[in-house]
Amino acid sequence: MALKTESFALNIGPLHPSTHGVFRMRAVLDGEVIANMEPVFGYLHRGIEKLAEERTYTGVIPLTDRLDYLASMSNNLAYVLAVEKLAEISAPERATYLRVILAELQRIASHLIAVGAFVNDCGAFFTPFLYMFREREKILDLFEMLSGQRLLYNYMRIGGFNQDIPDEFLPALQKFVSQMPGFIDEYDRLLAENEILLARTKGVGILPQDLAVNISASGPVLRASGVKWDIRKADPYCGYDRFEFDIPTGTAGDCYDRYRVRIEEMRQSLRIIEQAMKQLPSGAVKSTVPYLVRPPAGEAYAHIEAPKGELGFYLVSDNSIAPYRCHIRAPSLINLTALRDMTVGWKVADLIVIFGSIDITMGEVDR
Amino acid sequence: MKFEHFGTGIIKGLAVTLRHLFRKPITTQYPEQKLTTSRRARGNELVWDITKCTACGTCAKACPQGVIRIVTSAKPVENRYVVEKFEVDTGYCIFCGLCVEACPFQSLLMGYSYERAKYRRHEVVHTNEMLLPSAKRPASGYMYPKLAKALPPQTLLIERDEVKG
Amino acid sequence: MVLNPGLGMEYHWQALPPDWPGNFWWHWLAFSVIILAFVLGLVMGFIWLERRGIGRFQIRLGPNRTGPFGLLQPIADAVKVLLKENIVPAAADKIVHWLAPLVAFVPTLMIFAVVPFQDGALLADLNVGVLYIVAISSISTVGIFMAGWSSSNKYSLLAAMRDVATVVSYEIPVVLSLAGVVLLAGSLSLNQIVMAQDIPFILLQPLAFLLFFIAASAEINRTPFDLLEADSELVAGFHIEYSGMKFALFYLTEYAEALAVSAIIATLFLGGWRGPVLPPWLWFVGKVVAVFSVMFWIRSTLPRVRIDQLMALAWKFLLPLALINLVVTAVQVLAWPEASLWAMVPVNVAIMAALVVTWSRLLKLGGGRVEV
Amino acid sequence: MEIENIDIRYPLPGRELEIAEAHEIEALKERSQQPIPDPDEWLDEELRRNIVLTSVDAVINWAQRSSLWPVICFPACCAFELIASQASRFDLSRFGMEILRASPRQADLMITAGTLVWKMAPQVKRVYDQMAEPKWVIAMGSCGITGGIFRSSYNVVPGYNRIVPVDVYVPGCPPRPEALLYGIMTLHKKISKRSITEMDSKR
Amino acid sequence: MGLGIAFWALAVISVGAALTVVFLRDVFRAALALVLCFLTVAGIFITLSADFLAAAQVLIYVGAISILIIMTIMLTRGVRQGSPSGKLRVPALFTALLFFAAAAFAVLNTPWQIAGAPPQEPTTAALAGRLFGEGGFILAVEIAAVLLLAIILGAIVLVREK
Amino acid sequence: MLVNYGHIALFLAVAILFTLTTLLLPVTLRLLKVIPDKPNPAKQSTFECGMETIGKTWVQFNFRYYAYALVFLALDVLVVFLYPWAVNLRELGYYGLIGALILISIVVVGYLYAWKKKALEWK
Amino acid sequence: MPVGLNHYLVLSAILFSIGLYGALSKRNAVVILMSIEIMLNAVNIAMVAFSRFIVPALLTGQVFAIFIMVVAAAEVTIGLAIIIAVYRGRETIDVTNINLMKW
Ligand code: SF4
Ligand code: SF4
Ligand code: SF4
Repeated sequence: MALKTESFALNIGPLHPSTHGVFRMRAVLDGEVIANMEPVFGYLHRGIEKLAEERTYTGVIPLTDRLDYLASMSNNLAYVLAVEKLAEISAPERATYLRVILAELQRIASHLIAVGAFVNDCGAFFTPFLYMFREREKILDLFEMLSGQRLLYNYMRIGGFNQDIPDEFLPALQKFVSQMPGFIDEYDRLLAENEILLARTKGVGILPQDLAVNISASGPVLRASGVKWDIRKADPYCGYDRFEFDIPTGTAGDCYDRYRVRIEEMRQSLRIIEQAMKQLPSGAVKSTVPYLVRPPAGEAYAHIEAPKGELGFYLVSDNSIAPYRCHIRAPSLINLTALRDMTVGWKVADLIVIFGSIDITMGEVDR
Repeated sequence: MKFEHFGTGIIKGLAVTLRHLFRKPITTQYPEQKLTTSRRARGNELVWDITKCTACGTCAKACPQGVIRIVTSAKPVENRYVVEKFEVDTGYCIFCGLCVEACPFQSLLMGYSYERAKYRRHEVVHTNEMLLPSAKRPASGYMYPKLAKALPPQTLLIERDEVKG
Repeated sequence: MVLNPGLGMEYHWQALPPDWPGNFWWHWLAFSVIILAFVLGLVMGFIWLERRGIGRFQIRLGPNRTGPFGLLQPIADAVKVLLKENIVPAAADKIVHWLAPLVAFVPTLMIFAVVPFQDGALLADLNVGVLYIVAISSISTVGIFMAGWSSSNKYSLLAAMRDVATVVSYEIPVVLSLAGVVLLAGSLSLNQIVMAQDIPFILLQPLAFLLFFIAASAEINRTPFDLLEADSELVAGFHIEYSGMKFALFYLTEYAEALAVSAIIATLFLGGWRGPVLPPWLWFVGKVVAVFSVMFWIRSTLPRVRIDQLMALAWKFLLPLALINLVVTAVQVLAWPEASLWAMVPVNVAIMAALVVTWSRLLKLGGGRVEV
Repeated sequence: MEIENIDIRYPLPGRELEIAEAHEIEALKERSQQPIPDPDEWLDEELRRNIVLTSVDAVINWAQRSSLWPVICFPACCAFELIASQASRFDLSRFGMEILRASPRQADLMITAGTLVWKMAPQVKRVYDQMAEPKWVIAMGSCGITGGIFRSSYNVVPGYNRIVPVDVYVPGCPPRPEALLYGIMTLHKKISKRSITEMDSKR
Repeated sequence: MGLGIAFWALAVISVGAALTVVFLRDVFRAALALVLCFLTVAGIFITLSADFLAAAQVLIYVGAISILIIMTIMLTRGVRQGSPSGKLRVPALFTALLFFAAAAFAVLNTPWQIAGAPPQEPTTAALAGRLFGEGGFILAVEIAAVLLLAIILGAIVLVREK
Repeated sequence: MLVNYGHIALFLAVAILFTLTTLLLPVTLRLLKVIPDKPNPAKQSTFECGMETIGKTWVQFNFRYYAYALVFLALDVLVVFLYPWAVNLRELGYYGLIGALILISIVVVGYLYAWKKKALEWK
Repeated sequence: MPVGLNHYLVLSAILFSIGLYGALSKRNAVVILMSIEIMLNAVNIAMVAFSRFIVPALLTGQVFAIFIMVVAAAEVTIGLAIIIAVYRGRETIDVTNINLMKW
């Protein structure tokens, strides 16, 4: 209706229940419809990249924990891979397999939060979220068993791990892996065919394939748009080529596809964990690394498929005990680039849903 | 997937929640029931054994935060420097455990307990005596497998929540 | 004292024993206060029940440390809220801001004046009972609108607009689906409708029940239609700027409305206070609690719909079906006045199933967005 | 879905908004060089109260501590331990705290779950200011207490007590949910010491 | 006597509300006063034993018309700038007073034939008989339906975008 | 019948009294200095996710459901006709039924027209 | 003095006059509509009062009142639709500024 009403600017965030932290969107609304939208970053800019320059290589690991705090293990992995590449250290076989297991567990944990929060953004009253949180708690238990912390593990070290896994870890993991598919089926029953969820997400926030590639999106956001791209397959690290798994992709690139892709990825991760558990060799978990790592001058880039997409660490060394420069390719930030294109023309409620479907962590966006 | 049948998805979802109604809540009622933390728990404090400490300062150097402040006596006594002040600001420490990993004399350990909320900012700074191990301040087995063995096994949710989905 | 001597009015009330103490008006005043207390008590109970119930749905415990089983939790909340500071935003329209909770809360309470808690235990057995309920409840949306508008906050303004949209869409389905019941009972008086229910009308009017349940939950903004206070979108919705007791009144209104809808459903569709063995009022409360439990069961399961879907549902699904239901019922009433009620049950259930399925197929409501 | 005839510009250009924000941040930075002292002067003193007042106090304090509604303030990692304590396993709702209010007007408690950076500080301060009295603050995590691992960063507020008075400090990075619960119970103890005669003053 | 109290109270409130509608500058508040006015008129219907009509009044006027009016206020500019009076204020006042004088004079000087019979109760069923029964106003009802049809069509034509 | 409305008036009075008490009790308590009252400019400003509001807070809204409202009003009036009819249908018999059916169908024509013209669409 | 027909009629006249004044003097089209609603309500009161006091058994006045409500609804709907239409074209609802001939 071409009524000459005013459009008005509205702050959504930073202190908004469903902005996953402190993201701020300056939206111009025309009634309920988004006429324009501008993301404002920086409400959690903690200067991780800068701080990394004044710490020893080992001392940076706690910092990377706090990057995407829902996937600390993945961040640790990406970072230690980069340092290992830089210093030409290789981790023992057992450590490599363990890293795969932990990274995949972490992916499940992160996707659980992503899906749960996403359904919450659609307006469900916490129930799916809490069910998923329950499973995440189980994973956190496992991680706590390894590292002593529930959220920020600081468990990986350059060249392996700081301690070996305790004896009770593998049985517990086995139990988890055998139970988890049942729970995923339960989520599917709860959500996948729910008419309201379908109505809210199908066809909403479509990210076309070419746009997704153009903004260099990665992770489930990219795969939901139908691009079969996964670093675990494209550039295998940690011996991912030894495992058999599929890359789920979507077709439409809408919010529902992103949700489905995440659910499917959890199943695939379980597959990987099972295989890795079977093949897990014994031996040391840490190769001999000097106490203070002092890589030769040079640069290295290592990337992994973190739960949210391609997480890369670019390190420059000047042969001192601290990185000269550390740059992080944060998938959350880059996936967010598409937000404006996806939301303009949709309603406020859709904005929240679309935003939730991208799944970001502010710690990674603002660093 | 087919979405032919109107309302069935909603009914399925309702069935799932209804089934959960009859499951046992997984809640741990904290002050009365406590979860046993991991044997390697990194609790919210450090435990420091004054008898073993040689005031070498490795921990302070290893700490990425610079949390640990060590003041030693100016002169060695019996070939040893006496620690006059060993101070950890738990409000600043991030409990990463790097200092524990670094200590060559096994005199610094992660604490096992976590109930350390305080009313005042200065109360969260732990100094000498406050850091010593005691019954109320057990040390955890972080980096010390022998200690870990002695601790009770961790409560796992997966053991408790047996119901299969 | 007689209200209107010239008109020869007579009143018939069976509510309380005739030796009720004191003067006539005092008696009714006391009765009003009792009803008010009863309603407030039930509302408090509902708040507790919902928090505990949702807790159990979410495999946790819910409030259990305040009093036995956490029963005192609503009271603690009430006392706390009473002692909160009262903030009125400088930019707000102050008079409207203060009046809004009143306008929202009082009409909701007024609904209970005509609800029979047991045989004859109602304040006023109005001849236009059902219409009275429908009419009076439309006032409280004005209150909510006032709240949203006067706060001078864009979020609450959005909520106010959504309020209007909901009212505009759902008033008609509510009223039309109730008309089916009225047709069967041949009266608007709630007590007489209860008396007419030899078998609960939910069996005779399953479609009307379904439509009314959906439409009424939308009208009182229960999940999945809680767009007014959609906290994941509008932060807190229309009461975003309300604090202290004013906020508490809105909170109460929300639950009082839920109670009202449950009571209406119990009365009109579930046979009200009628039932064997147990005392009537217990039956009534039991039915109300059952309906409310279904409400929070739904709340704990479903996501929220979007505003245009909300309206599409009302206009393209509920309204036509309500009209069809009305006509079908009218024909039934006239064509088989003598037919046994039980015989009509399967017929009506079949009609409902057929209508719902065809209609949703027709509009492809099931899959994807509601593209109707 | 196309949009026509609609002014998609902001009422103020983005640049001006940002400049205004920067000024606000600088002003706040200027004002918060020193930590706000902990509101604890009255904690240790023993109150002499008569019996009536004592029981009234008991009721009021019981009510206030039994229904602490936290405001949403979830900047960073600690938020997920806060959410974990809301979730089924630890279940804050046992304390009557599951009602997370997004609007500060209706909240009583601010749990500062995460790192505060200067850009965010004015917002947090405003939310704190907008909370209705009586209100409490729990500084959760090292970041809440001192800025934690990020304290040496150029952009991080060294502790929430620079901008809001903090009632309880909960160390940890992040504190376990139990540690947070312990902090909340510590706060309960503090609330129990309030007295109606002095409610008007900040305590 | 109760009736008398009710009448006077309702009358005073309704006149006050009506005056507020006319004299208040803030259009939104004026609309709220209008709601109050409608409600009191419903009350007056009740004192006249027309309970169905009272409910209909609340349903239509409060539930629908005032919502529509509020909506229009929101949609159009100038809520705050209010509703200024036009140049015609003084003549309008004069006309209104004149009308009132004439009407009051006529009312008070007509010898109404008051019927002593009690009012019809209950009204709903009786109204149905009058509206839909044989020999009732069924034709008028159908015409009303046509009117409703006309307003739907007309309104949609008017509101639709060109 | 009227006495019933007397009761309702009574209940209305009680309800209003109760609500007013709950609204005014905090005001009284504030005067007694039990409830704190510390206004400050920030507290009285608008809450918009922690930011200051951009532009005016009262805006003219473009809501796109005006056509719904117009149809709604017409249907609301229809309901007023249908209720007495529904109450008394048994006595009115088929004459009343047919009359009402004509009534409904005429209005439904308008409703269908609105549907057809996409007035029931949120544009 | 018991309340009788005259009371109601005079009340009706008062409300009608107020509405008349508003309708004539106001410039905001919405307020004019509101005033007209008051006038219609006043008429309704008179109708019902006549019905109640003169032909209590017949309810003709009430039937008329229902029809007046129908008309009122129609009037409001069309009136507001026109306001919207005019507003869309001219961005004002001030009747003195609306020159329909030019529109
Ligand atoms: S735990 Fe980490 S931050 Fe704390 S003192 Fe040890 S090394 Fe420093
Ligand atoms: S490293 Fe160990 S021995 Fe050396 S100062 Fe630290 S605690 Fe003492
Ligand atoms: S204290 Fe630790 S966990 Fe908490 S926000 Fe700071 S860095 Fe994150």
